[in-house]
Amino acid sequence: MNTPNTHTTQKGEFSARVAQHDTFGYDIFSIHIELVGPAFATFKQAKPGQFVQLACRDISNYHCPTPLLRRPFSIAGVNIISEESLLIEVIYHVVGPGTKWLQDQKVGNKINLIGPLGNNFKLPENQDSQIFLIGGGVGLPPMFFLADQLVNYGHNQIIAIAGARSSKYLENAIENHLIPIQNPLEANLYLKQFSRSNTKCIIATDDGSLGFHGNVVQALDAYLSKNPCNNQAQIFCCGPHGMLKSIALFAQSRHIECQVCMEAYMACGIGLCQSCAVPVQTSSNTDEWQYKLVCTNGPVFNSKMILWDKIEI
Amino acid sequence: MNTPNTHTTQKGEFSARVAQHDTFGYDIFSIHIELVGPAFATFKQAKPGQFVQLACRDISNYHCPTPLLRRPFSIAGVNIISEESLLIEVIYHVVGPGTKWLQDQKVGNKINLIGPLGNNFKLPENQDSQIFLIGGGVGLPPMFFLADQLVNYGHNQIIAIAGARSSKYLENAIENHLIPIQNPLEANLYLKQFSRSNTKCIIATDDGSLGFHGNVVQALDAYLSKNPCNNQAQIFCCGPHGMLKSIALFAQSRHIECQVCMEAYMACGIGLCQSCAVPVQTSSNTDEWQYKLVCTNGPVFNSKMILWDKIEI
Amino acid sequence: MDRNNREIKQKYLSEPDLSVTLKNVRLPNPVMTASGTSGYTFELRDLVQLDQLGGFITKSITLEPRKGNPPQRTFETPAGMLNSIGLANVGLEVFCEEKIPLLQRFSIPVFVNVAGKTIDEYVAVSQRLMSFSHISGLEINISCPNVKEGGITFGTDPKSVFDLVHAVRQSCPDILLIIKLTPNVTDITVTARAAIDAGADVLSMVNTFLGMAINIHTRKPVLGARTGGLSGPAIKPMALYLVSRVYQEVAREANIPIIGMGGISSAQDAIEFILAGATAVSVGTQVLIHPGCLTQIIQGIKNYLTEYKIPSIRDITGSLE
Amino acid sequence: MDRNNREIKQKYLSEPDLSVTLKNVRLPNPVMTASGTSGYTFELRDLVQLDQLGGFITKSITLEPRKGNPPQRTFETPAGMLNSIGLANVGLEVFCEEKIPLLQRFSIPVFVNVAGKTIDEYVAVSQRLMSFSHISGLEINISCPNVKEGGITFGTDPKSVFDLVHAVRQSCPDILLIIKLTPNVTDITVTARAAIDAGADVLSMVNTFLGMAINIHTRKPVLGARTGGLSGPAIKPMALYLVSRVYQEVAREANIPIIGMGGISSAQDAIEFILAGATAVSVGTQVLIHPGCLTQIIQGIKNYLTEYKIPSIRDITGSLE
Ligand SMILES: Cc1cc2nc3c(=O)[nH]c(=O)nc-3n(C[C@H](O)[C@H](O)[C@H](O)COP(=O)(O)OP(=O)(O)OC[C@H]3O[C@@H](n4cnc5c(N)ncnc54)[C@H](O)[C@@H]3O)c2cc1C
Ligand SMILES: Cc1cc2nc3c(=O)[nH]c(=O)nc-3n(C[C@H](O)[C@H](O)[C@H](O)COP(=O)(O)OP(=O)(O)OC[C@H]3O[C@@H](n4cnc5c(N)ncnc54)[C@H](O)[C@@H]3O)c2cc1C
Ligand SMILES: Cc1cc2nc3c(=O)[nH]c(=O)nc-3n(C[C@H](O)[C@H](O)[C@H](O)COP(=O)(O)O)c2cc1C
Ligand SMILES: Cc1cc2nc3c(=O)[nH]c(=O)nc-3n(C[C@H](O)[C@H](O)[C@H](O)COP(=O)(O)O)c2cc1C
Ligand code: FES
Ligand code: FES
Repeated sequence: MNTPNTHTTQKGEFSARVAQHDTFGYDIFSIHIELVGPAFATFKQAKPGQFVQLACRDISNYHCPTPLLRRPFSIAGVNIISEESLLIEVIYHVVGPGTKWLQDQKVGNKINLIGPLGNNFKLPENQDSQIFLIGGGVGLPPMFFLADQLVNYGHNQIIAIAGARSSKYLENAIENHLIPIQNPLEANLYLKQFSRSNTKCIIATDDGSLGFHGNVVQALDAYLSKNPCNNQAQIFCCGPHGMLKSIALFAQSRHIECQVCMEAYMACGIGLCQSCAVPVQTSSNTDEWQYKLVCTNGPVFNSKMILWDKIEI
Repeated sequence: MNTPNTHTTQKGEFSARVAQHDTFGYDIFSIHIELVGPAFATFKQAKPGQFVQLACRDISNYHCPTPLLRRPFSIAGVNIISEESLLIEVIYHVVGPGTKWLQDQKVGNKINLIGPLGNNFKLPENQDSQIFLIGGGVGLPPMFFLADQLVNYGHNQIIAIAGARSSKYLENAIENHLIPIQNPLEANLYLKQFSRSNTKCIIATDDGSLGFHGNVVQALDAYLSKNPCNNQAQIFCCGPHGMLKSIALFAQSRHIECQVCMEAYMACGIGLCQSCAVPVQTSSNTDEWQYKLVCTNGPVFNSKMILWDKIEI
Repeated sequence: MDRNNREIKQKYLSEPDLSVTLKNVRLPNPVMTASGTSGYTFELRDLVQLDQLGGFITKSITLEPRKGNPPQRTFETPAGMLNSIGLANVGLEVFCEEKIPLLQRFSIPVFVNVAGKTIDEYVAVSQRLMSFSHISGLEINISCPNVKEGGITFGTDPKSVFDLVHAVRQSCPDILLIIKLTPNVTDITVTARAAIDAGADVLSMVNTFLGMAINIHTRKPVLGARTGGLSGPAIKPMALYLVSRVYQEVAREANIPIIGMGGISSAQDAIEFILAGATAVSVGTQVLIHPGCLTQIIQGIKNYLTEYKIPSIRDITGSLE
Repeated sequence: MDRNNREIKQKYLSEPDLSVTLKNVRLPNPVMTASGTSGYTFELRDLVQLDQLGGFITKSITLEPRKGNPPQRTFETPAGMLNSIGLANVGLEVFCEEKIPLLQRFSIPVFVNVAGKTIDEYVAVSQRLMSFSHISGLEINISCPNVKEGGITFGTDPKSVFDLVHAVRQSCPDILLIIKLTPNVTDITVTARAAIDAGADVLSMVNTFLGMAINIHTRKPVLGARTGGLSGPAIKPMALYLVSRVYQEVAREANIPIIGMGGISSAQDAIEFILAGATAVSVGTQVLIHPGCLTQIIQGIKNYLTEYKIPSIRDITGSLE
């Protein structure tokens, strides 16, 4: 076959091993999956924004194909532990049969996955740009990985805003969580997954049970009114579409660049089925639009290109 | 509703707990399931020949209904451990998804079951009857339970014949398995599950790797030619239909009463679906026949009534 | 007065009304057994509080007793099962003698399912059964895929559906007639319309989908009858589609209630069928596996109505946007 | 001579022959991708050694580009999935410009799937495609359930099937024509016969089964297009039945090969279809989940033939007793 010879495998289907499994918050868990050999080589290249498709069952058991489809999860971090082995972190909320299955997996169990998938966040060229990483709920995981990368690339003006419905959803990830937050808009090393990159964060909870009382957009707004940013700012965000839309509109009103990491119901995650269509403007100065695939054209998009009004939220 | 008031529940659907899980032989395992409360009261009445329908999955997870159907397993023993709790033993061969799931269950896990189901072996009236308990492969389990009951009821002339393709299928159940069997037709306390009732057995393996070299009918034949039985003999047997048919024909030729415990593909196990039909003579002196249900009319039948020629073996 | 109203409302809110009616027959709730999966009478009593159900539908009865198809008669498939029972049943006479007296003891509505090979057979069985006053209605099975000699043709050909239903209707003018449709057709609204035109009071849908399995080692069909009917969760999306379609295109306008079935395993499934247009639902395969599901489904529907503060199940029948 | 024979036999036994032919097109083995589940060209190359397959079938191409249906477009059901993609595709022009040059690089036979709303559209697309010599054949999708404006009518009405296939056949006399049938009909042998009479070279069966799902919380259909097509393991028993029926009643006699599909996930599934009468098979949904299945199925078929000492896969095609 004359497939271009230069082609190197950018993704693969691999069997991996559960190496660690911790609680992140109420019904939310962090699982570390070990990849070796060819999987190691492939995943060493993984970038923030990318995701994996986990088979939440024994994929070789053809007699019991339920849940049928793989489940997509953002990569929350890549930890290279040796010259042939690395761990990827996935942080997941238990909401249905797939995530329930994940929850039951013990250290040592095998998990089949395909990845890394999708595009990734484009880093700002200027290392001094003011960067906001905004994650809501299980939109946080890609932000942890992005913080790692940004810091690696020398960025130093990073503030993360971690939104949650209530403090319990972050409970086990909070460092020094007994220390009361005096000024909720003062970023600090509150979340373990951010602390590893020394990224300070503001916590915003809908019920005010921890940190700022309000949603992430309100937190950002309040923060900016106290700390107007001079240099060009950029927002990177991930979370429910309602939140992303609010952030996108806010960013647009303030002329802040904004990249959003989208979700979509996925059947394949690898560009085959056209399931994960999201309406996107064809270019910034036209009304024309087309469906783009979250799994291969995304999940990261320039927030201005998304036709939010065409998306059911 | 005017259901007869006198009706007491003879079977039930219960959630039970894995209390013990051991290896019986190669790919064959013995699982002890603890039943308490109403399940205890119901299963205290369980009799040899009866079986249970195990849900080999989490039956409350409607999203993952595979394997869909319950799996039937003979009760291999009932062990009353207190006034409100008992253990039933099930011995199973791993052959497909259901039994594979069983194998993965750890002590403490929950299993949903329906039982006890089916009819049971009818004990000989005469305590001195020569009784042969013949089990092939996973046809042995009901024989273990039957031996317990027979001994309980004062029967004292019991010889069991345990057939297996090879010794490895009995490996972990064999007592003193290092002692070579001098005279393969001399019954002894070879198998743990028979030893608990002090029932001596002959082991017959197809490959001669242990005990008598040959199948159970050959073993019985050889045994009888050395030890002709004077008093009325009876055979109780369970195993693959081919084996049951041979035993039935042998028994008929020797005018020995014979009860067979049949298998059938079952969807419900409780008489609803008509799946488990087996052709049975309407009475012993007629050509007329009808389908009887293995799950409710059986699994135990008088061997003479089964129309073996109508059964695909 | 205002206060009185509020109290009534309060009561409704705390205890939603689950009752539904199939023409003139009131069911205490919409959850029934499906024919062929719950026996003739009290087979399930050890495992289900039968008097809590919405109604009981018996297995199919034919004029003569039937042995049924040769085994193997069922086979598990991914999230489904094939069956080729072939209407094994005791026959009308034994049924009348032995089962009907027991059916009398039910406090819930009882429906007897009728099958046959010829129109005459359907008529004969129906006429005999309609004389028993405690039978609330007949479910006419014109759709069994497992009987070669005719059954399936009745169900797939609109003309035959009309003739059959018409004949039964003429001979049994008063009893509630439920016509059970087969899904194995190009356009189910056509057979549904034929049944209604011929006098059906209620539609019951759907029976099983034709299917087959092969044993690759023996290279023979797994089922003794070669082919069978597929049921269980696997078929739910298809059954739901058919119910929705018949409701939207035929039944709503004709004011004919639908008994929906096909893969229902949970309250969520049952509610989907009700939203799609089913007045009541039947549960088949799942009863074989987990008889306790019947009362759990009833409770689950109750919880759903309570959660969304819907006073009566009838408020959501066919309310799919 | 005798010894020579034995040696040849020996060779066969150690390396069974997996090749099959669809009329004049030889496939190295019977396992292909199913349309719409493996992209246009090399989308799968990171995950599958595409040159090891029996053939490659592209997703459906229409004359104009299509955006497809509004999301949500897929939904998981028990052992199956619903899709209502709605033939989203780049359109004929972009396909010819951008994809066809890539298709040229395939060393295995490539089949392009053609869809449309009108006979003219089918003809236009087919005529354009037949000019590319490395396209081994066209699969005419007359059965997509997700396009309202006609597609489904073509597939369910025998007369329309005939007219459509006839028109394409007339305009493309030489290229291999594969007609993809819908299962949503009362009697699939009728549409199969219509396709054959009009000049089909190969039948491809089946496309998806109509289905639906409802979100009970929003009380709306889950899919943006309300209904969708059911695929995956759940439908296998039904698809297998249809292949078996068409083989026995139509295709064997007419000497028309069948490409079987519907829920194939394992070598066992593929072998069942082949025993039932399929010359080749396509794998759809399972490729979305586990692309590696394609080569595993090929290996599994090889192992099966070796185990049973069957020299060629063709020895068992349709050999169901
Ligand atoms: C690119 C991407 C990255 C993701 N990253 C994460 C992550 O890091 N952590 C995490 O917890 N979750 C993440 N998700 C969502 C995650 O995939 C779903 O929660 C998961 O598939 C649910 O599976 P389930 O079987 O447990 O529940 P299901 O029963 O399948 O679904 C439960 C609920 O979640 C909704 N849902 C299902 N699939 C999706 C989906 N693909 N996108 C959005 N909603 C869905 C369903 O509509 C339903 O309401 C991500 C999704 C995408 C597309
Ligand atoms: C009354 C009764 C008592 C039984 N007792 C025992 C027991 O004590 N120990 C034990 O190991 N097994 C017993 N069996 C058999 C047991 O039910 C099957 O082995 C089990 O259902 C296989 O399930 P699976 O999912 O692992 O394999 P499957 O994939 O379902 O089946 C694997 C193979 O077993 C065959 N099989 C499946 N179900 C049955 C069945 N009901 N009867 C016979 N063959 C079947 C299949 O045709 C297939 O060839 C009993 C069966 C019956 C009917
Ligand atoms: C084992 C079995 C036996 C059945 N017997 C009958 C029958 O006698 N008469 C009938 O009308 N339907 C019969 N059916 C069909 C069911 O009543 C029901 O229509 C179908 O199974 C779909 O529902 P389910 O998926 O909930 O099982 C039978 C189904 C099964 C599984
Ligand atoms: C996501 C998806 C998209 C599909 N798109 C097409 C298509 O464009 N053209 C077509 O002929 N069939 C299409 N099909 C049908 C498949 O080719 C196949 O006939 C069907 O899915 C049954 O096979 P399976 O169960 O292996 O998936 C599609 C199926 C799926 C699941
Ligand atoms: S999920 Fe299949 S194309 Fe994106
Ligand atoms: S298994 Fe259902 S009647 Fe016996």
